[in-house]
Amino acid sequence: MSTAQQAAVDTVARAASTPDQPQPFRELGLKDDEYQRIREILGRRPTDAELAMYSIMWSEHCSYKSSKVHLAYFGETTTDEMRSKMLAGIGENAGVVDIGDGWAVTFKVESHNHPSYVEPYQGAATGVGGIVRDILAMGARPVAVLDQLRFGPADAADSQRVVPGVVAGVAGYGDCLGLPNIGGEVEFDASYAGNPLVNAGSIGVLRSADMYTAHASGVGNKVILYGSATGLDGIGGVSVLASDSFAGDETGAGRKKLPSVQVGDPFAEKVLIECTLEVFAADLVVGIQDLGGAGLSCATSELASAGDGGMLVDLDQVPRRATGMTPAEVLSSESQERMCAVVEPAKVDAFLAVCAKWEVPAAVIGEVTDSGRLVITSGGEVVVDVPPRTVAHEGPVYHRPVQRPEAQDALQANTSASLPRPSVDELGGLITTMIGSPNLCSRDWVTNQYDRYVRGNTVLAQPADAGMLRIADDSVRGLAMATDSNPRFTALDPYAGAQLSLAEAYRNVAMTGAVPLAVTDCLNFGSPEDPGVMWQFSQAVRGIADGCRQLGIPVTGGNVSFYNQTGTTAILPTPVLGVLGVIDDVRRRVPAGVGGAGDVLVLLGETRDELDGSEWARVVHDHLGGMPPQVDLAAERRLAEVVAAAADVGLLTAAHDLSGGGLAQALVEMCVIGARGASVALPAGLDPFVALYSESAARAVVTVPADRIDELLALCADREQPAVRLGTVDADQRHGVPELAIEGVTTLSVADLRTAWQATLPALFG
Amino acid sequence: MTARIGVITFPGTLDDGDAARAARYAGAEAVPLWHADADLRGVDGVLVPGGFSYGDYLRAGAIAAQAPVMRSVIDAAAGGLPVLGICNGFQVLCEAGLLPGALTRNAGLKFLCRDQRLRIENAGTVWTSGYADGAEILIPMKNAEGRFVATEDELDRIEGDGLVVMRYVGDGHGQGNPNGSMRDIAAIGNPAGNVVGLMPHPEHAIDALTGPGTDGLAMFTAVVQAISGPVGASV
Amino acid sequence: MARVAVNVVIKPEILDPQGKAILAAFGRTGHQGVTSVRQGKHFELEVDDSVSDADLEEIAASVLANPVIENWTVHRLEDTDDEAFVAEASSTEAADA
Amino acid sequence: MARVAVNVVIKPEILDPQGKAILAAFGRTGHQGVTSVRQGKHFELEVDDSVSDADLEEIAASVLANPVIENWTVHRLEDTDDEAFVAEASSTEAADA
Ligand SMILES: Nc1ncnc2c1ncn2[C@@H]1O[C@H](COP(=O)(O)OP(=O)(O)O)[C@@H](O)[C@H]1O
Ligand SMILES: [Mg+2]
Repeated sequence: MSTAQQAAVDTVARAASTPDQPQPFRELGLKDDEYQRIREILGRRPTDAELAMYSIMWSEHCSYKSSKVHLAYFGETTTDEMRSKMLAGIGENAGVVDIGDGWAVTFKVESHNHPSYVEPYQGAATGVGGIVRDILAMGARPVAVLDQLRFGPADAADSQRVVPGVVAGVAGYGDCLGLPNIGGEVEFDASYAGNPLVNAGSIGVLRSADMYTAHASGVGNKVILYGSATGLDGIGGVSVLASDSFAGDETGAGRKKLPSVQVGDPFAEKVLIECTLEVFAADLVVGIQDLGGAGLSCATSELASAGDGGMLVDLDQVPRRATGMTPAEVLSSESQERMCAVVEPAKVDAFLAVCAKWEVPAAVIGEVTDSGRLVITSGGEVVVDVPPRTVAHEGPVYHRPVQRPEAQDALQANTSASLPRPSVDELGGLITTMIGSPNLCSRDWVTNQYDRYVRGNTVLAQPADAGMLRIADDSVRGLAMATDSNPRFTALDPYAGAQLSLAEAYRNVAMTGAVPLAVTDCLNFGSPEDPGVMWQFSQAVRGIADGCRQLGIPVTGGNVSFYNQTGTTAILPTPVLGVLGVIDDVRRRVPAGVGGAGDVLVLLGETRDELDGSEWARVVHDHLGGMPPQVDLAAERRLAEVVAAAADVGLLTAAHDLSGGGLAQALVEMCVIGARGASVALPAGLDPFVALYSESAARAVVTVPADRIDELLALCADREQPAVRLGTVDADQRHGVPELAIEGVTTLSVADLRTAWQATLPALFG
Repeated sequence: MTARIGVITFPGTLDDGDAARAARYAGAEAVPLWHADADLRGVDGVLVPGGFSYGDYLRAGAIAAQAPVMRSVIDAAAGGLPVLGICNGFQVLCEAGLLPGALTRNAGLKFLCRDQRLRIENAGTVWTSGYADGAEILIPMKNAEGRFVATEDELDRIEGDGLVVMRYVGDGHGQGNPNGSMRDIAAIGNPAGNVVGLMPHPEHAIDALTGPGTDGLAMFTAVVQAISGPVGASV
Repeated sequence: MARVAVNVVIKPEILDPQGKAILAAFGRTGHQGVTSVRQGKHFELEVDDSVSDADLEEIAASVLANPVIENWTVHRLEDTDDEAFVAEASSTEAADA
Repeated sequence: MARVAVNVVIKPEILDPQGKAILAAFGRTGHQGVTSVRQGKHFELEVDDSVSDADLEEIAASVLANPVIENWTVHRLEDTDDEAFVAEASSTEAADA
């Protein structure tokens, strides 16, 4: 380091003696009053490094300053009974639930939206990397990933750049990590054109006794930073500190343009995972934290404030791959594939030996103190001296204005009632059009790029209502997970739409025979500074929390992503809900494809004339208005219990929920997946179009062996579950090929349906 | 005597647990082998599993082929030790010079995961003796660099010597040659028939619960039988 | 007709995982004298005479490289250029190996 | 200390699907003048003075390229070589894009 650079390092002593030195806090995103609060907390101006830490940790992304007051409602609505299986909840890296037999599961979904627009491949890849480290930090072995993707119109020019890049990024990282991808979503809508949503989820399995949390306890314990070296990547905004007058040299000025994009190194993460699991197994760790969005700023302040309250860190010990980094840059670097562990002094050598075995760089960078302060030195001088809680947990809290938008009434009044509906003659053609539309067509162009087999425990993956994993080789216990969001319904009524999204994920899990247990969310919205967006947000949170209470399953964690907008136009409100379920015996799983020849198809649930916000309205009329389908969570619960009970006694050969595209979509998918035909008569008393395309919730189609149909109907009658026979899975092929025959409507060959369903994405994206 | 099958782990190996499970399903004891350790621990056969060793950053399998354990595998293979390379393991065996040709980026330029139909072209290797010549099997494949290439002369020699062990077959959506492999080659062997490499994953088709069927199991039982003698294997 | 080489490398401040892994491999295989490795892409184009230098620059920036994370150079090759490469191995010995 | 560039390209008789895909992309984006594209790898090494040309050849043949399917060239770069590029974008315009 040159003397010029050394002189430029802003120390605590220098800050105390130069109280009036101007600081670029606004450029770093801090408001005037926030900067004043930092000065009050410290009793002086912050150093460059402190300013960097506070500005990142007090950002919307890290501090949840706009959402906090609303998210508190999750806690208020979680009953003790709901909490009973929860080992870790909101506030930890990821929620953990007990699934019995001494096993626990941790799961979470996070957004990586903005980076994925700038650099689709790396943005998506590092999104997967980040969520997997969250899961690892709970002490769990990551066992699966899921991804929820939303793009602009499928045929838009920019989709040619964004869609293949994002999918390849999810694939490139997850496949190389050796984690099966067991589910997710793909949706296209104009509102995401300049702001795609790339959410990534992961699941981890652990013995419930082995859970870890992020805390630095035990005075004298060592803080070890391990994983990749720290570089200049992803420090975007903070480079302003190194600019012009603030760092005072020409290298600083040149760094202003550092891209805030990181390149992922999945191989480094794979060895980091194995190395971390080995130090867990050898009991070498007291507390652990992954390095994510805010790098070392976050890891050190969170570890310290959740432990004995003090920590001393020497930045000179941090392994680097760039020269001349300032303390602020080291603290805010978002270099990927790093973890921070707190280790007893006597175990440090053993810890470092495991790192050496996996060729993972590691360094002791500090130790736990009882000073109540987070003290960070660089070049022997103190550059940070702060109460860690004020950085990590006591950031600003906003009560942003909340206002139902004026246009909401008009949106709800503009129902689908006036849209021309097809005649019965037109329904056959409509089915073919609908199944080939970008939002209903097969996702296998996407999912075939993902390894669903690795680790050898995947019991269900695409195409399936939920992914399912056996939790260990020598066990038949399993877990299932599905994620869903219905942004169109949420736009029409955020409270109901969020509940419908929750209900869909819940229903998807239930279809596999698993019992829904817990929830995570990833709430993607526009700008919190827009009162209309905050109204959508607060309504959605209330809808989810109230819904979870009715379903009896807790929200264990989540993620909020604001500022998803192009110009001033926000995306459709997109609350992604992830539901985790358990199944005692994975051998009783229920697949989605129709079962054996001669099996009886049964429609469960009630169909109403509910087409506002439906896929039909979108595909045929490009229309969004009216009111979403009725929410009936008691009916959802009943449906889930009926399917679980039926699966338990081996009654079901298939089950598939009804959602986007209604009954028509479900029948096509069941035939194509099962590679069999079916003969169906639509329920009497319903208009055939409504029967096929209504998106009423709490419905499913199941298949049952013919000799057990009475058992199923009795089970339904017992529980007051509406159920009607639809028809049978064909034993003989009428015209020598499997066909889906809908009486009085149309007969379509399953091969043609398969082609129409599968051709769309390959035709668009190659 | 229980057959002892070694399973190599390189940094970045992913399907080692699956390979070990398949060995156990076939009645063998699975013995972990570590890339940095040249000791083969007296195993009777070796599985080089799938994954992304060293991230496959340079070329798939290239860095792993230089590992100490591979020096030992190369020597032992010359002495007749059964060696099976699956996916990344196949790439490692080619890079190590144990098998001819090379595996390159899929023609579709994408990672491709699907259930793949294969025809057994040579049931004479120690790994395929459980199948009949011409038999068709369905097992998963999942890779980004699975396109088998060699010069035309080399391909003629490979075919002439009967080294093609399996080919991609089938037609219709999602079947047939998945990646532009020359002459539809999915698996090849050495002239002695003790070394085989294949891109698809037989270890993921040993149990209908977690795979498309059980067509892959015979590869592992075949070698266990060859090692233990005709009556030795007990599952 | 002209032949053009475009080399694309990841910006120096951005992690190059591939170069990192190769450097580590050199360490293990006893190639101690190598102190740094960066891996990039090498393109060889044939273009007709309508393609100007400005076109080439535009092609590199918009298709071959991602300016957010990569730098590149464009270089027209003489026919006799000894950096020419496509068809010939650098030595017959190596080509036979 | 010396800087070395190694370019590795797939042998001409072997299909290069990446080059093919890029050529197709040029067609779609209206870059008609490009008639052929091959994609290979470009390595930039820093080596100390103990590393001879023969060592470099060995490094390229045994690690950086697979002689079964690839050709390569090794090229020492002068410090002032205008092909050297690691740190600089080819134009400031591009670097800001
Ligand atoms: N981005 C994705 N990643 C992984 N799996 C996906 C993705 N998108 C869709 N899938 C899978 O494809 C199948 C069909 O998806 P979808 O039709 O959205 O299911 P559903 O309507 O039941 O929610 C499911 O198994 C789903 O998990
Ligand atoms: Mg479903």
